[in-house]
Amino acid sequence: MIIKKCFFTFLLSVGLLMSGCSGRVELNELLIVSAIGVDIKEDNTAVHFQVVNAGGSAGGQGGAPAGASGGAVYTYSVTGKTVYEAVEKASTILPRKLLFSHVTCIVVGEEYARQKGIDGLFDFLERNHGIRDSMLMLVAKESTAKNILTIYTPIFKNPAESLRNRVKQSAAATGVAEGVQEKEVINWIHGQYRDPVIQGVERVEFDNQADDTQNLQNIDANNKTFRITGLAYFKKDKMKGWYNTKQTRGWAIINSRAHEMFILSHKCNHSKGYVGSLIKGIKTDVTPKVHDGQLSYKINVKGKAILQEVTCKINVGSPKELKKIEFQIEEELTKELTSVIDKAQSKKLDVFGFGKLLYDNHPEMWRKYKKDWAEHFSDANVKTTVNITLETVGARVESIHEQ
Amino acid sequence: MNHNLNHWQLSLIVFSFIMGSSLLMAPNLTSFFSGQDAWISMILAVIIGFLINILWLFLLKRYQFQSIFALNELTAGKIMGTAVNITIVFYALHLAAYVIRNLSNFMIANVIPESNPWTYQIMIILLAVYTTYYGFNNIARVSEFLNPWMFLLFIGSLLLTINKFEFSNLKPVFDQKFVYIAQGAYSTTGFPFIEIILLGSVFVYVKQKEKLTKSYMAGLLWGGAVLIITVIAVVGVQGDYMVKRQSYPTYELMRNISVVSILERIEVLITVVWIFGILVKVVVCLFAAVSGLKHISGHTSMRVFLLPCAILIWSMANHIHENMMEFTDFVGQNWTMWWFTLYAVIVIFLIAGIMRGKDKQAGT
Amino acid sequence: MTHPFFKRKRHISQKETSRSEEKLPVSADIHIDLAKIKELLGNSIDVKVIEFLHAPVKFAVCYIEGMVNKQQIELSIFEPIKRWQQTDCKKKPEELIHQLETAAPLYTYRHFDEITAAVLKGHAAIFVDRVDAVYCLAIEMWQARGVEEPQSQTMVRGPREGFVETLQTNTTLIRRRINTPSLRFNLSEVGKITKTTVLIAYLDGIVDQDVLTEVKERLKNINTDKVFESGMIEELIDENGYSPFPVFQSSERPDVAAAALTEGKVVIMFEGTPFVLITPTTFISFFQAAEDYYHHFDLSTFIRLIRILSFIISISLPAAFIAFTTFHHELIPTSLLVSLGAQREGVPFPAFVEALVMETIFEVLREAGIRMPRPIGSAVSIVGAIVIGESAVAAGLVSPAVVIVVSLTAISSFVSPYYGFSGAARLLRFILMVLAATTGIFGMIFFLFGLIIHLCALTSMGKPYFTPLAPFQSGQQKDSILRFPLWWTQTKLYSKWSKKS
Amino acid sequence: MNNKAQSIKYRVTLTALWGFTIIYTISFLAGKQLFPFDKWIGALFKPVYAMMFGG
Repeated sequence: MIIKKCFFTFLLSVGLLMSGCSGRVELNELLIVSAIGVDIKEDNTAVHFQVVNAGGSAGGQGGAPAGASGGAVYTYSVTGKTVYEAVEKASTILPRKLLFSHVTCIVVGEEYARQKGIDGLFDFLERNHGIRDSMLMLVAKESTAKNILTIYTPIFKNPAESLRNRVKQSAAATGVAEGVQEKEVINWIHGQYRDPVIQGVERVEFDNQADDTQNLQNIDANNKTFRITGLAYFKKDKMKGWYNTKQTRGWAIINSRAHEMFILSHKCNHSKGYVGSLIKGIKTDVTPKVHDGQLSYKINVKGKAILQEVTCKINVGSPKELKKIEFQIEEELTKELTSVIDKAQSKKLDVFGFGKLLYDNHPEMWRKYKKDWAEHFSDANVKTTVNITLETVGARVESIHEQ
Repeated sequence: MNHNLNHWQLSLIVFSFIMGSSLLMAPNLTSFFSGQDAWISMILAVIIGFLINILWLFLLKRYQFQSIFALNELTAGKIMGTAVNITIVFYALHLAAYVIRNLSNFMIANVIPESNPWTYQIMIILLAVYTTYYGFNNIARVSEFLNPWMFLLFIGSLLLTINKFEFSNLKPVFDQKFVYIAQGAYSTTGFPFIEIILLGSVFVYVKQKEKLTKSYMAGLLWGGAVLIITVIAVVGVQGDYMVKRQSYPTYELMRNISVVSILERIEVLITVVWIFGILVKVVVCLFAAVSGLKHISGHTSMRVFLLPCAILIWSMANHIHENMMEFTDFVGQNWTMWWFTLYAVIVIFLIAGIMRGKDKQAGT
Repeated sequence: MTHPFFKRKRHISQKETSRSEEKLPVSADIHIDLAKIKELLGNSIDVKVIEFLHAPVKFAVCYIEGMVNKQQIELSIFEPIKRWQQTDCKKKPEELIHQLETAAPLYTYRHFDEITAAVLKGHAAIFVDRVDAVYCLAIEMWQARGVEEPQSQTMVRGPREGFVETLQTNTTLIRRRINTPSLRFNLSEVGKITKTTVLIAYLDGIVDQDVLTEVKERLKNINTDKVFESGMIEELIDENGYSPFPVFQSSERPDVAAAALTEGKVVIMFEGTPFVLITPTTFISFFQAAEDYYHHFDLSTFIRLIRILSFIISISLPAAFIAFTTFHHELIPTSLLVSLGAQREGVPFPAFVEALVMETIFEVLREAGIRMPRPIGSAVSIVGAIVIGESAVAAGLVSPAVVIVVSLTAISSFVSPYYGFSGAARLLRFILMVLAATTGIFGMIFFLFGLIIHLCALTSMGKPYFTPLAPFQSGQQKDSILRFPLWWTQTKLYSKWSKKS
Repeated sequence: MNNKAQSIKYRVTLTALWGFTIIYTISFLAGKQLFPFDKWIGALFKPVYAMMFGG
């Protein structure tokens, strides 16, 4: 019995020793990667790791020992044939081990997306157990990822975090709530026979000074911030072009991504001025129909509007006028929808997942169309109906312009 | 060593056994063949499993729920019976080895890749030996205490993913050919619904035999229901393409949880549920093996066999397959038939025994 | 091979050692007897023998100084006997003893071993010439502490009485709370040298007979020289020798003991200690303070949940901290991770060493706090505050987060109403820390399952320790983790409720 | 462990079990596959599987 007991104790200690604390990394042996950037560099892949300098980020904390200072983040750039090669090479220039589990976003340079295609990234990102599939994907508009990742932003010490928050904040303007996640892109390209879109990001004013910490002292914030722009559309994994803001919003509505949206209607009852409103609770319903071999889609959009601003002479108090405003908003939205649909159909890129929709509802038709889906998609007849109800006029009834 | 358990504890053991290691594997195994119709495969597997177990229980009931080892000797004669018993012992050890390998595979692939798989294997085997040492009653009590928590934890985390659920991921329904659906069901039938016949070595210790069938089936159906729900949730949230891509889709599913910023990244919780299921499964296997050996040897205690069995399980877990893909491939293709063969052999002997009137001798 | 991992062999009773003193009979000659008793008690200075060898009927009184009521000796022995001796009538020695004027019980012994035992207990032995017997008068009285508020188990609302070292007082305290004739105190004796009196208290008719016989059996099987405190007995009759969890509840509160008796438990009481043992015990009963029943049920339930939470914290918080910061960085929210990382900049030790050192320092401080002489108290607390406080952080030895973790753990470990129970948490914490430092969260899961297996395997006097959680007893859930309102169970509503289920 | 008088059956079983365990463990530690159970089982059931689902 004693032998048995000793044996099990032995086994347990062997088990513990064997693990030998393998896989154990102290916090001060780690570099928290907050964002990854990918650029093309002479046919190779340049990977940028934006890493958090914990001492600099959490500065001002009582406990932090002196000496921990410097910028909040640093960006390392490494070039390699593949992402993994770059990561491997990075280990020679990095002072600590990279921790990938807190990557919030991956920024792809426009060049890279156009020439190499984004497919090459996914395998490493998915196979690594630390990286989350749910991180944001962004394309650096007319720029490189490096330009985006080498910027010190005010308010947020960590630009990656600031980027993520910006995506959230801009949801009402661009319509794309929660951004576009990496796993969605994978699923779109490979799982749903659909052409992906990825949100774009650009520097508001290009200024080299923004790379410097000193610049944070400057009160002017515009030269050190990003702007979330329209969507970049892809054909499979190669980037093809950009949607403007209007088209982006159209895309968001069709894909039920828009939770809230600002609308500025230009026509204002024949007088000068604008009517601005916030649309909430947007519900989109897309139904495919096949009639006599002709494919058609019906897009039904419903929503509630809240009046935000009136700068022209309308009688906000009268229900009739409100109906007019509703109608104007509907018109605006329809314009946005048709604009993006036209563009997608002319480029023959199914960015809406219409193919998947057809498959869901009429799998047998889908099999028929699958071969040259791009053609069928561009020939499809798309009808849109928008139905907006003005729910409230806000905290004020009459506008100043009425008097 | 106290082996007694009541019918409620039996239900929970069956539930954990079913849910156990299949929790992480079932979505991938089914979806690999049947795509978005994986849940139909799963339902099919549960139904087949149900029928298989109903027959099994019906036959055992005719024999007053004697231990399967004793029944084999009774129905197949001394020599053949012993041969079948040795086979059962081997099956049990083999299954335990697989389950443990499965655990270490998972830990290495997803949780701590830098670590040594042996650590996890030795630890879980030690736990299994520790509880088996006290008799089956111990694991029954442990599962009685932990199961409700595990269930809550699992259901709770599933609920947290519900905001990401999209019905379009499950559409179109019945699009796959029936062969594929059946193929998806095939792998999940053996694993875990036929494996559970190892619990036949425990029935003799159940206190209220008249409630046994009902509670066993209840446990089985609950476990099956949880598996079905898991498959639906996994496919519904991630889409079948992503499920096929991932090694452990249920774990990936939990990575999607983000409700408030503190309830992010809690996927490790699902590991607790899963490891508990694995523990129960290994204990049942180990118990079946040692009680089989006890029966064969005619010894009074089963503790002597624990140590060699534990070592054998450990070396088998490492040695039987060289890498993870070979393992997955083997489980996907041969597992169900391999277990069904054992099931069929025992069932044929039992039926033959009934025809020869042997069931009257049992228990008297 | 029949004894489990953490169970050692029960004590096998050895042959009753034959008593060293021979059964010496008392002779009729008082001189021989007195010489004998002096020899037996070794002429110790506290043994007083007062001789009246010139009286018409010779007699002597023997007692131990400080253990008898001197006044009573004067009033009830000497005074009446003197009066009787002075009368003229013929006196028979046998009549002497009838002259005593006392209510104390009187025993007649004929052997010296009985007499010495009685004298040592505080009886006064009366030797009479020409009588071959010795009378022992039970007029014991010694200096005892008065009934005070219990020190180790304090409460806001509830009786302020605590047990004292005197068994007699203690039985009274229980008797006063349970006015039923079925209350029994069974006497037994433990310790070959100390011969400590042990009482087994139970309520006849309610008590679980298996437990009662088990307790008696085990007490009988003890083979030891000395017993001074209930803790020693606890270890001697414990069946799970290697488990850190106490399987006896020790309490110095008479209301707790009385409540245990009414629940059919057995209470073991000792001479010389205010702590009594309650058995059988369950795991959950260590989270139940007597006060729970004196407060409103919702508050009590809440407090019980807090106690369980703090038990979990006190076991696992440092380990969880180690596991999260060294293995599972992905589980910590990014901003927290960054700030933890900032704190760790420049800390030379791994998180495990950091936590281990701080935990050890805390344990040292705690021990010093208990042992040190009172006047030095403030000095230790000042130093302690400096050691586990700001200075250690400022010196860059540990990170502030570890200080928070360790102090939270320390505070949590004080919450349990039973001191011995938090000891289990203190020990297990270190094991868990090692596991967490080697295998991360998996080690913690491993530990958790191992712990539950262990708890499920434990028994207290043959009864499952982890009940009513496992095996699950739905009937007992009314007072386990939650405390249901008393009116649910103890008024008419209860009968309705129980009929339904 | 074996100091009690045991029946022959018990000794045979225990010896066989230990023997197999030791041989298997040694073969594992030496990296030699003496008992390729998976190959045997695979050979047995591959045809059945192929018949059911067409490879």
